[in-house]
Amino acid sequence: MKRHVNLLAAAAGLLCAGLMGTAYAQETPVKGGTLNMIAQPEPPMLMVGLNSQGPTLYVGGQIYQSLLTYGTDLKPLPSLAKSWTISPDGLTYTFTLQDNVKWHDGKPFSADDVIFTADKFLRESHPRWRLIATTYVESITAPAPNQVVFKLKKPFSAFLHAFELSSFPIIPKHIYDGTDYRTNPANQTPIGTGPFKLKDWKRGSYIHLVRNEDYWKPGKPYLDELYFRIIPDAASRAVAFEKGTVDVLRGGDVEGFEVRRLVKQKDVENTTSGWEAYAPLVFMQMNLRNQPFSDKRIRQAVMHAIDREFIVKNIFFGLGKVATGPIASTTLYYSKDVPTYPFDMARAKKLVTESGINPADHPIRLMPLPYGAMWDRMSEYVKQQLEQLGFRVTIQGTDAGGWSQNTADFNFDLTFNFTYQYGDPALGVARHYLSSNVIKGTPYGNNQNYVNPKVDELFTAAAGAVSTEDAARAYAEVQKIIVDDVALGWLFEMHNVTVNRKKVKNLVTTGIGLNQYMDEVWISK
Amino acid sequence: MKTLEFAVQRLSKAALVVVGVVVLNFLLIHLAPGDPASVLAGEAGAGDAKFIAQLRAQFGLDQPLYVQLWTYLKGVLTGDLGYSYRNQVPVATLILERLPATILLTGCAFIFSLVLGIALGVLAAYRRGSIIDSAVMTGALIFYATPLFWIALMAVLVFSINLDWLPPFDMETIGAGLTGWARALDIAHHLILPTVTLGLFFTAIYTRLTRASILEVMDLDFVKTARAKGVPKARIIRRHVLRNAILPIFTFASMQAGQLVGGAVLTETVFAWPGIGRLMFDALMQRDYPVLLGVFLVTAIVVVIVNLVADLLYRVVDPRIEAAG
Amino acid sequence: MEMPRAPLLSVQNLTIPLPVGLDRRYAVETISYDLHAGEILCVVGESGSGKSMTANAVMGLLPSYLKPSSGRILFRGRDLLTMSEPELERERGRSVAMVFQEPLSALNPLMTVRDQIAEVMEVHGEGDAMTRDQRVLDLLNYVGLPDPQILRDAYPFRLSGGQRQRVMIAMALALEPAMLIADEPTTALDVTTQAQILELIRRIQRAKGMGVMFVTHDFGVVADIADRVVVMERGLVVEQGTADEVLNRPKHPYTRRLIAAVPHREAHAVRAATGKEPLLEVKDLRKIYRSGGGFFSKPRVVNAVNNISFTLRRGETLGIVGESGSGKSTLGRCILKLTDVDGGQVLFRGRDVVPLSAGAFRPMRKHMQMIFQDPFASLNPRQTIGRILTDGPVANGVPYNQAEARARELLDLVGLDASAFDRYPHEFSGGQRQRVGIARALALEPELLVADESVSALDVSVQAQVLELLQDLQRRLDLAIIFITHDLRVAAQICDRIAVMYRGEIVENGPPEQIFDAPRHAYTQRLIAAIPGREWNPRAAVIDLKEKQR
Amino acid sequence: MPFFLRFARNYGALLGLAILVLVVMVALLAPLLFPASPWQSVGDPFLAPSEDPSYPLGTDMLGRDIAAGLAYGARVSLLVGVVSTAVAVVIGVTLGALAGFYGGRADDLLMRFTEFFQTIPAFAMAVVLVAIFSPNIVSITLAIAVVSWPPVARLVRAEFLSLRSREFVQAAIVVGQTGPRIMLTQILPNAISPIIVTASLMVATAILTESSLSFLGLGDRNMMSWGFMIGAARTMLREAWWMSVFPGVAILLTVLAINLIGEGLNDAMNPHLRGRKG
Repeated sequence: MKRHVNLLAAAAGLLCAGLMGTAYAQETPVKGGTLNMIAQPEPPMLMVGLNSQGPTLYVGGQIYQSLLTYGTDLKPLPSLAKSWTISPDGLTYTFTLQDNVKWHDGKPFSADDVIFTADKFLRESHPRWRLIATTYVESITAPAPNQVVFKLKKPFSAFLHAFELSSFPIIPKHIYDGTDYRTNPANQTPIGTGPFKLKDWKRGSYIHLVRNEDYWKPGKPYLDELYFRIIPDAASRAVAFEKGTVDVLRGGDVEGFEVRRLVKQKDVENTTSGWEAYAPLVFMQMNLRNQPFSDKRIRQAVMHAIDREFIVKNIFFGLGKVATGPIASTTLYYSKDVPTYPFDMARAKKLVTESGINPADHPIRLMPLPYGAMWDRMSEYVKQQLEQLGFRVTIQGTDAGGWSQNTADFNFDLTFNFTYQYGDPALGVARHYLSSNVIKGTPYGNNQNYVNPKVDELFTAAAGAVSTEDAARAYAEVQKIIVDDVALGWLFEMHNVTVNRKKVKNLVTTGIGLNQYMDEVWISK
Repeated sequence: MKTLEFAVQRLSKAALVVVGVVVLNFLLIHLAPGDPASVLAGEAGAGDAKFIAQLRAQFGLDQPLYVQLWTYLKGVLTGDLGYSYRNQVPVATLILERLPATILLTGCAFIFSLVLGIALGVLAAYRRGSIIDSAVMTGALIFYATPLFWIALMAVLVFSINLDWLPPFDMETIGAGLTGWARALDIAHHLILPTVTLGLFFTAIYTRLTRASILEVMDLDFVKTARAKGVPKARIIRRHVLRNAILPIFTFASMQAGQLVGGAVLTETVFAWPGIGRLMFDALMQRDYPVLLGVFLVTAIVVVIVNLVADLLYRVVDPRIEAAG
Repeated sequence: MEMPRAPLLSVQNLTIPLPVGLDRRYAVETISYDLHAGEILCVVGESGSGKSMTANAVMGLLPSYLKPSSGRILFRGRDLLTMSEPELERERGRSVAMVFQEPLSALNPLMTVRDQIAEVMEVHGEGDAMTRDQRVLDLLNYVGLPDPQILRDAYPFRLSGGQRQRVMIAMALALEPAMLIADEPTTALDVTTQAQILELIRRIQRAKGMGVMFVTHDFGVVADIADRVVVMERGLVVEQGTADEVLNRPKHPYTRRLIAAVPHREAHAVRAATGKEPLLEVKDLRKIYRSGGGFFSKPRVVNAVNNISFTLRRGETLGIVGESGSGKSTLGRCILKLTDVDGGQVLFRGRDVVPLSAGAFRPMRKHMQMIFQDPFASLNPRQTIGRILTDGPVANGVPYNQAEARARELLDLVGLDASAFDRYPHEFSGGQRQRVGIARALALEPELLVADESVSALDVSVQAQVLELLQDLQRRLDLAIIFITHDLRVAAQICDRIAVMYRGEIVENGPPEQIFDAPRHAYTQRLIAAIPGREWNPRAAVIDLKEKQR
Repeated sequence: MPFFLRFARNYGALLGLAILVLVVMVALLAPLLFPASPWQSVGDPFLAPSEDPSYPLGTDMLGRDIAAGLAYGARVSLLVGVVSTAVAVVIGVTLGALAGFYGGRADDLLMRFTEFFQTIPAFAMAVVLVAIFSPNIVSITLAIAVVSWPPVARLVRAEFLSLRSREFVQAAIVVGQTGPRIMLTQILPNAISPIIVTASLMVATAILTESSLSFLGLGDRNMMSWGFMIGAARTMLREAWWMSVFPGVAILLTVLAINLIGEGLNDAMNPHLRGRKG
């Protein structure tokens, strides 16, 4: 009975969509309207220079802007930088800035702000930029008010990919220079150059942004208001979309199976595009310091024991693609030519036997990533699979704090994590494998203690390559080695689905998806 | 003892309780494993030891525990509840922003459960042994045994999703720009489900207590006196039994006020209610200790105030208390 | 309308069955008696005799599990048992009123005196607010309450026991009912207050010509107040007649037994205890109770025991007599160190026990034992009699076998069957339990016994037996006894000397003859005058019985 | 024994006892009834009840048997309920007994301490304790115990306070028994029935609390529990109602049964209250 109704509704929806499609195929953007979205979880702050969590970037991305943005093919696109040039030796990068850009408080934006951001603010507060700046950057200068020049100490093939919003948001010098960045009251009243300004933020309820009338792109943005609503319960978020309270669901806003259901509604469209710059890759992290995971054969056995297709299909509701190695298939320098680990329990058991390790002697603590139901299911699944190999697995539940701390302190046997790749392996991939990155205190480094001088060498060579071909060759080789070593247990590439009402136009246009400022987005009436 | 004097004495005792609660919580929370600095560093995308040390120093986490406690207590005395590591806002601001929502929710649930519970309890006691009595008491037993979160889920399923009568979450229609009465009505509309869900468990408790209390009072001698005077049953219940029976319910209810906040953690999560219950849970998950402590402090103060008011009211209603001191 | 000679109330063949499983089938069985206008009918009996049952049946106040199965209760010729609830409600308060035993619990604690009295008139549609108010004042005046203007707005807890009972009576009189039922109305009161209330009831009864049904267990009260008497035993009326007939020429053996057991002062030979060494010397003993008190108010201070001194010798019985609040029980507790002492000395065999710590005093406890008031509360319901009797000796280092043998001896000594050893307290009657309590005290072979109201909770016949047992034991074991009681008659019966306590002090001290015949202190005089049934000599009534016993 | 007769006359209590016996049996026999681990995927995901006769209550999103989950969940619920109550009763009885028996300053101190715990909302405190000491069966049990002892302490204190002045206790002092001995042999046995009644109701509350914690994701991740099942299924309420309905009913029935038994015990242990029941 119910199925019939659904079919009818779907048919009607299709019909309507068809009609509307023909009627409005060539429509032009209209001004006005309110776009409702969800910020999940509620961001602690909107100052993207100090916090680069997903929700912060999602909301803060409408307020702050970076020098560059990236297409779905990861090609750099202009943002606050109008154009750029690279010297042939790969050591000098010159950016020309947009004209007539003003901060939300009316002060003009200039090259000084970029230099302050790069040399002071981010160098102090942004761990990734700090690493790049100290390793590669020789000097940053402004030959003209609308020009910024970065001189490098040595070539860095990924440099042009380091100017994305989460890596390099431009900070207003006149507000932050000379202050304690973290306690600056302006963190609560963010001042950016973006198309929208913060109107009010009712904590626990919503964040309200309004159109920036002085925006530097004439006639933009189209929208009047943005609401980011705080809805802590996943099921409630799905209901909110269904009832039309919100127009857009970002990947992760609702559970996978809800996505499956919601995209079938009429007037709804969805895309997995918009995550190319991040390309989140999910992996198991096995602590290589101790037995049994210090043994490569055990790690390989684990890979064979886990049906990654099952995980993608049944736990993540098809929202993903089995990973072949450390680099996501959408990231630059991805190579398919690596050893594979098909699901094969017999082979897994054989590898355990070959290793000579008695699994019962090595109880394993499995620490799930505390990010919600699907991650919990995955832990439960992995536990079952490993127990079939004879291991005794205990799930050690923690909250986000406990997880970060245990991982950062190397206090784990087996855990999960996922990594953003930021377009270029030098930015998001190498950090998990370089022996120099075995550092206590952060959960996002080489916490598993993978040490291989050959790999270190190849990563360094690739990053310092001046030509793309050199870099590609080095990356291809390193992928082979790492995959054979099972430095991490790569599970799958996450496909985050953006779901939106069809009336919302131009929503996902770049490789950073919804973090892209929405000055081109409009709502049809 | 005069009421004023009683109030002063009771206040000083209350202050002691609040301080005790603060110290207890402070020690408890700081004994726990889990370092807020590393959580924060983790969230910043990555972090190295130097960065974390810098954060620890900034938040005073490198100080010995007793120094931290002393600093905190000094702050509390001057109304400074500390600074939220994560939200980069003073804790007091954060809590004051959220408190009204929780007070509205728990207050409504409190009144709802008390009024309905007492009414049902009186009804059941008055009709003791009848079908009405059995129905009311069975209902009370069932709601007493049903998990709060489960009722919440079922209520959303039935009243929001299937019937579409009531909004399933939020405190008001966001962006509707309502003002005045329209806004109040809108909030009231949103308030129904969470209030009823949170209140049902307590309604069940009060129903059972009221019935038991009334039956107990009905066994007392003065009820016999009233009957011997020729007072009809309905009037006996109204004039003699009810007042005597309900006083202990009020006392109990005031002691339960704190438990409502506990229930609010669940209710606010399911109904996206922007209150301190959820703030507490979020703060806990993020190791945002100052917020956690602040929420407990404020809750303790609210509970203590409710108890105080209940005590004062009790003195007004029951003439015996003042004499007994 | 009515026939002049017809009784006001006529109970005819009333039978009320008890729920199955109790020790007897009927609460009352085919009982009949009449109450005429203008007379006081006393229904007297021991506990469980069913004496209150008819009173409650008349008012329709029986608990729901009791329903009369046969018989009639005719009030002015109409059967109350067949009346509907609304009809009964009309009669209650208007034609029949009732006064209860415990005036504190019988008054609503949350209503003022005025509201509670006015309510009677209100529910019967009598007068308006103004006239009712005036009537309340008149009534309060009439029952002799001081300052009615102020008192009417007081809550019951503010009043003394006697005042509360007066309020109850005022309430009962509000609509001038033809009949008043008083169910043990003076039992919870002190003897002097009791005398006043009895006097009040008599006065009102005479003035209004009411018929009064007065339920009591106390033959002294009966002697003071009754026109006619109904004696009940285990649900049956065993004898009825005029007060003179029943009190002075009782026919039924049960009545005779009861009357014989009424404590009465009789000359008994003063034993020569004077020559012996003092066992216990109390010097300037003081105990102060402090209550309340805060930052602003001074605590309330009560001198419960104020500079009390006396000496007690082996084989001697000292009676401590006083009304509630006189400090007599506190004195007993001070001597046994059950409570702290604020000053003075308690010399036991010459050694001051006051400064001793609880631990240091514990070994001395076996010499000083206590018999408690309530036979139901003084035995641990979860322990067998054997356990109760052996716990003490075992705690004092006696091997269990020895303690057990001694316990069995003691059971015999206090007149209980040896099988009691393995049974639990609830299997015994009040009197038997009190015997266990005595055996427990004796198990430690004490030299001093403190008996705190030890027979007050017992029915007279049982009381007499227990008193006899005590006297007997004292003679045989040469015990010193401090006998604390509110009942002068009891004290007079067994004590060698009596000390009268009033507000924490001993106001008079001497042999019973002196206290009774020549009381010197005004308070003692009041106390003696208030003893119910002073004019009546129960011994004379049952002289033949007594003689038969001897 | 009149106690059992009195208890048996209460049909509600008998019903409760029957349900509880059933739950206990299922919990004990879980490994026999369901030899596979409740975490093991055994069938297709999202099988509705009776869709496949092997899984009469259906399967969850990973194809795990709901019935097996219920059986193993019963173990956790009962274990946590009983053990946490036992711990709470031990703490509460100890503190309450000391406060009530010795009175004075000890009483003041202990009761003020109790008040601290009572001022903090119990559930909120349990959440915090479990979260900061990382969720596992021990921390959950202890956390529930830590938040539920104050009412026991108050009850026991009140009982001891009133029993202390009873004559048989005075008699025990007079015959020279020591304080601890009096507390244990004289007072405690007489205070035991309200403690038992309270404890039985606390077991029910503890089961509710455990399920609420699991629902919030603060359960022991290695043990199947009813609250966890509901928490995991809540987002799929519409697609797979059976995943949350059955564990919810299991909690409801168990808690209801224990409450009924508690009331039955109360009536049977306090016979003077019998007249009050309808």
